[in-house]
Amino acid sequence: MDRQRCRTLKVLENRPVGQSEPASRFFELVLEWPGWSRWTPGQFVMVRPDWGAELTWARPFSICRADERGLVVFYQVVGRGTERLARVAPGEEIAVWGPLGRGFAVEEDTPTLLLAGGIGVAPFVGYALAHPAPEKLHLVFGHREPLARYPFAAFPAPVAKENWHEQNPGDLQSFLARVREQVAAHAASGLVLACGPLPFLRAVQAMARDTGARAQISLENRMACGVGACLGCVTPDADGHRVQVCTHGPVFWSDAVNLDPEKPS
Amino acid sequence: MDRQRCRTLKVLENRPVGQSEPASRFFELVLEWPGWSRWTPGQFVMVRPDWGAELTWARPFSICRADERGLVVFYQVVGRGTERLARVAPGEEIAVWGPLGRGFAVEEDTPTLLLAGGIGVAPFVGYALAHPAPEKLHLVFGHREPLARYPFAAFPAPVAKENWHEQNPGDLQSFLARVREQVAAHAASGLVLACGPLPFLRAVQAMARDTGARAQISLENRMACGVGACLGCVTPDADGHRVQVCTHGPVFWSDAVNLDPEKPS
Amino acid sequence: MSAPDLSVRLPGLTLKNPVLTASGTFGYGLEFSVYGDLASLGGFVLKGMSLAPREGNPMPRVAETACGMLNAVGLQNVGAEAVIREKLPRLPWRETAVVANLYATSADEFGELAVLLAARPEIAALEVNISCPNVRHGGAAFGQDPEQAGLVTRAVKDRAGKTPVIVKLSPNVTDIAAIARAAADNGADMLSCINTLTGMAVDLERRTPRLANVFGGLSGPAIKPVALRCVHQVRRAVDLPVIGVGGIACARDVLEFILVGAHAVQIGTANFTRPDTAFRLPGEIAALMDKLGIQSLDELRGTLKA
Amino acid sequence: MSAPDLSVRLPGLTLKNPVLTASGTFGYGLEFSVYGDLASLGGFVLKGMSLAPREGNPMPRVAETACGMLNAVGLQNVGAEAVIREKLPRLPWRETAVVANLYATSADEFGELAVLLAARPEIAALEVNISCPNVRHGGAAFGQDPEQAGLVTRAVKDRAGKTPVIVKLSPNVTDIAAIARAAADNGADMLSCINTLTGMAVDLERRTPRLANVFGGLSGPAIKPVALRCVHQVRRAVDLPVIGVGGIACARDVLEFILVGAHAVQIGTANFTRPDTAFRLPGEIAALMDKLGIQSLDELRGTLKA
Ligand SMILES: Cc1cc2nc3c(=O)[nH]c(=O)nc-3n(C[C@H](O)[C@H](O)[C@H](O)COP(=O)(O)OP(=O)(O)OC[C@H]3O[C@@H](n4cnc5c(N)ncnc54)[C@H](O)[C@@H]3O)c2cc1C
Ligand SMILES: Cc1cc2nc3c(=O)[nH]c(=O)nc-3n(C[C@H](O)[C@H](O)[C@H](O)COP(=O)(O)OP(=O)(O)OC[C@H]3O[C@@H](n4cnc5c(N)ncnc54)[C@H](O)[C@@H]3O)c2cc1C
Ligand SMILES: Cc1cc2nc3c(=O)[nH]c(=O)nc-3n(C[C@H](O)[C@H](O)[C@H](O)COP(=O)(O)O)c2cc1C
Ligand SMILES: Cc1cc2nc3c(=O)[nH]c(=O)nc-3n(C[C@H](O)[C@H](O)[C@H](O)COP(=O)(O)O)c2cc1C
Ligand code: FES
Ligand code: FES
Repeated sequence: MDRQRCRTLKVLENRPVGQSEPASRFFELVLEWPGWSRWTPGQFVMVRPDWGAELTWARPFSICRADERGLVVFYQVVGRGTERLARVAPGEEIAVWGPLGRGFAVEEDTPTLLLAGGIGVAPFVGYALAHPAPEKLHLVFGHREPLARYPFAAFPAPVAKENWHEQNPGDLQSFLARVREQVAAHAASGLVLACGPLPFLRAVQAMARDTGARAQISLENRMACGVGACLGCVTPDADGHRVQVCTHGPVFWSDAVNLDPEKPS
Repeated sequence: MDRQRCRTLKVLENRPVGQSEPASRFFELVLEWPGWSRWTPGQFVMVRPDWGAELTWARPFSICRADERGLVVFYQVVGRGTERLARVAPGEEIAVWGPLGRGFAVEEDTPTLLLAGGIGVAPFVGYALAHPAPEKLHLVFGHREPLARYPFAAFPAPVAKENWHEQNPGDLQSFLARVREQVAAHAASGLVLACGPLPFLRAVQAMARDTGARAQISLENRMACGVGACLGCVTPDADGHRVQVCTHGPVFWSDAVNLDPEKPS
Repeated sequence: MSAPDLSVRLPGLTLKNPVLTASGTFGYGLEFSVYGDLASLGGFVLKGMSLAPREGNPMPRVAETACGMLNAVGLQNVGAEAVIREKLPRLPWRETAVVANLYATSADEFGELAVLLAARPEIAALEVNISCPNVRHGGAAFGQDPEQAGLVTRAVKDRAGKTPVIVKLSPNVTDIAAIARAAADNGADMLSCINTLTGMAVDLERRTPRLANVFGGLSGPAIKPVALRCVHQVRRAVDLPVIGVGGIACARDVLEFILVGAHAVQIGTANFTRPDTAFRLPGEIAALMDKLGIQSLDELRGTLKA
Repeated sequence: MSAPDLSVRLPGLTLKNPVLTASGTFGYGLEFSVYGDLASLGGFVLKGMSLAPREGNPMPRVAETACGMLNAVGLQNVGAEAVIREKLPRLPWRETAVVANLYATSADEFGELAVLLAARPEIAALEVNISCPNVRHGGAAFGQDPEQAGLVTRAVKDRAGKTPVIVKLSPNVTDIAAIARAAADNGADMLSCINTLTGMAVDLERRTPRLANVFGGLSGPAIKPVALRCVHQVRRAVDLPVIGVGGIACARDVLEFILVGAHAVQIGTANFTRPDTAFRLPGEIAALMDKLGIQSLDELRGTLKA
């Protein structure tokens, strides 16, 4: 076993993407290569800068890309942890453990639909780059911020890609209609993979159920440990058992989990 | 009243002094000028970088110098707060309140002995620069680290100064002997001012008692608020009443305080 | 949108905003008057006072801990008469609520203090400290036993005349709701919670406690979850206004306590992190309410879906 | 100077070093085996188990707080029999102490659990959780009443045979020494303290508790002062070895607990801040002891000048 899976990695780059204002919310973080022997797109890492004790947990991020040049994470600043992460300078060291969890299915011969909402596009970059037949891939990407803030250009050329910029009321509906159309198109002999906000995943789950498509969705439950120990990140599976998203997921077959919000008891 | 006494000041410089290694422990911090109308050498400021909630208190530092070019603090890295302070970069903003407490007596016509131990030399820089008759000043400075790490060169030329580098066992005794000699020399018609570690201040207090010298000492009790409210920094006065060092001091006439360690009850 | 309404109606007392400062962390107010306008606060609670002057505990009395601090000041104060004589005349009591915090070692003594302070026009309310962990006699002992808590409350209330009585609860108990009920049943007009949690810190090199008193009271952001829980439990147990205290550092924290059901709050340790913290809060609260579309505190208070 | 002696002798149990991991924060050990060598630990305590499988509380179950976290997992576990069948055979129990953490809703059920687990050679000790704030029945209720605590301790001890029994104490009590004495008087071999402090957090925008269970247990560095205080009080009250738990994050923290009188410690929340925390500690403790000139833990233990 690789007992070095928790590493202290040097930051190579950490910079805002697609904008120049100081108030940037989208960042690309490049870390020195952790020397992994193996990883799967859709897996994630826990990341913890040396930020002291006030913030207790590390933060989970999808692996955006990983190769000899480095481990790349793509993140959006949404709260205290990501704010502090955005202030980390190249040369500083941060704790990283992973690759964690179960990634997306890769099926060389299957037309594969990639459904991404917002920052949920991150893991698909690595997915497309690692895929043996990228021409089988079709990305449908919905986003609110300008396209340049996301790693959209990073997809290899053979991938068919389209983006839907939600700016006006109604744009979301058009995007979801397009998603539904494409899920239906992939229902018979394709594979559907989705990553994005929970309401979006719920919609995709329903579409897959309705059309019979084989679909996988990637969940982003709040995580304290990332390794299956704290039982903080659980989601009910299809049988109603609560399973850890960090180890049983984050990628699940869409019919294997129950995404309805649990009622506080 | 000046209701702006707590200010957010920009850091102009924050750099190690007298050495080039990264493991430097002595720093000069220059802050933008707080616009004070008045301050006295020996007074201090509370300083709190934007370091989050983990470290609860600001940290007290003597005012080393203050003029239109900026507010200068000279500090030694000894723990978590000063370690974090040392990482603050120029351009960042930090909270500062002051000037606080009571500073040293300034007597234009009196030969004045400045007794400094280690980082305790800091307030005497400003004292000497502000003194109307620096030729009346005599600095006796004892230090453990190389002289270049302290602001020794910053004293104006008319000040008579001597330094005692404690490197070998016995050096401390020679230094204290010299201090005793000078206290005695200033006993009749001089003024003695001391700043440094507590055992040093105790020694000076005893010498002043023995020789009848008029002496002031600057205490460095641990402080939470700096403004007289928390009652955390108290020291027993000559009558046994516990008084706040932050407001009644930090500079006291040496016969006005009892420096014997209190027994835990 | 008009400026949100920050006022708070309490029994016998209206505050212009919910921001009070906590006893022992704001001196007699005067220490902070250069950092802001005392009259802009909802009110402030004076350092705990006793009948006779007290020198408090020996040094060291404070220690910093993770997101908090310990104190064992031991209620050093100049005594109620000196406070009345020397401090009260200097306070802007017509413009803001000045609350006296009382400490005694017996119910009778508490009664005597109440007589002295309730007679003073400067004093808007009495806060009864039955929860101080840093004194050998009385202190937390009163706050840890419903019967004792009831006796002390009654002793103060009976002698407080029209001056409202706030009983300050300790979190160092198995069942805070039981203490709250005892105080309510014996005439408390309001409750404040929480006082500090009993804690300890040590110096490994010296092999000594970091506080001369060994034990001290833990305060600061570290205890906010405990304070919120206590406010919630107390609000469900009794029908009295509660003043939330414990780890409050920003406008969001204040509104969280209101959401859980507090009428007002007290700022303690946060006064040390920046002496103008309390003065900045009313404005920051108004701005946050504006952002959240909340017009008045009444609209938010106790609306937690739980 | 020779390497410091880190070993710890406990009733019926010798640990190679004082570093155990705390129940509920280290899974069944297996989750951490890629981050270090389980056999290098003094031991580890398994996730709390009950007779029947439990699904625990609904989501959300965890919330981050200042220097700490809240959890309301509600003792989700696969049940003692499944643990025995599926987990125990995979653990390196010959090389390190594997401790079972027991939860039940009655003294009888606790007894049944004790019978099951004490019979297993893999289990070095039983830890009785009478202090969980996150379950509706039993849990903290047993730990908040000396009589109940005594009954549960007795029920487990009577059925544990030679397997040593650790009773885990709750800090959510007025008098932790009284609970400690009840456990001691009823056969506990050791005590561990503390479990979490009951706390709460809210989401201002949604106006909901951050935990579906409303209340949760506060852990992490925030509570270290309370844990140290409890260990000190318990050590003065009873003559049993105490295992310190609460906010321990580094070697210095470990030695502070030993200084106050703990025999060993458990690492909880710090396992989340970095999954190799516990594995790094024995080496870091040895290095720190070396620096301080301490040869063995016995030399340091309980030497606080207080
Ligand atoms: C498996 C996994 C992969 C992820 N991949 C990425 C990624 O590639 N890029 C990226 O930008 N983000 C990703 N996230 C989400 C990311 O972890 C959170 O945005 C981050 O933890 C927020 O930390 P914070 O301290 O800034 O926010 P906090 O201050 O903790 O919270 C700020 C706000 O964000 C919400 N929030 C915080 N954490 C989560 C979470 N885990 N899930 C949902 N909402 C949350 C809070 O409710 C709150 O409203 C991923 C999450 C998971 C579980
Ligand atoms: C009025 C006043 C003026 C001061 N002026 C200066 C100055 O000009 N330059 C300078 O370098 N330092 C000065 N100090 C001391 C300085 O405040 C402390 O070194 C600093 O607060 C330590 O913070 P820390 O977080 O790094 O240390 P911590 O992590 O808090 O403690 C590290 C070590 O330092 C000790 N320590 C911490 N605070 C104090 C304190 N207030 N007094 C004595 N020991 C302490 C602790 O016991 C511990 O051993 C002054 C202190 C006072 C009260
Ligand atoms: C230094 C200090 C002194 C205190 N003195 C008193 C006091 O005299 N009377 C009292 O009722 N509470 C006293 N307290 C408790 C505070 O009023 C408050 O209840 C507690 O600190 C929790 O709030 P916080 O976390 O905001 O500080 C004191 C607290 C501190 C930190
Ligand atoms: C997520 C989580 C789950 C826990 N589950 C249990 C449990 O099942 N049984 C138990 O006795 N204690 C449980 N605890 C309490 C810990 O074992 C420990 O007593 C507490 O967290 C304090 O230590 P810490 O501050 O180091 O985390 C749990 C704590 C956490 C954070
Ligand atoms: S994050 Fe801890 S179990 Fe998944
Ligand atoms: S530091 Fe608070 S009273 Fe002096």
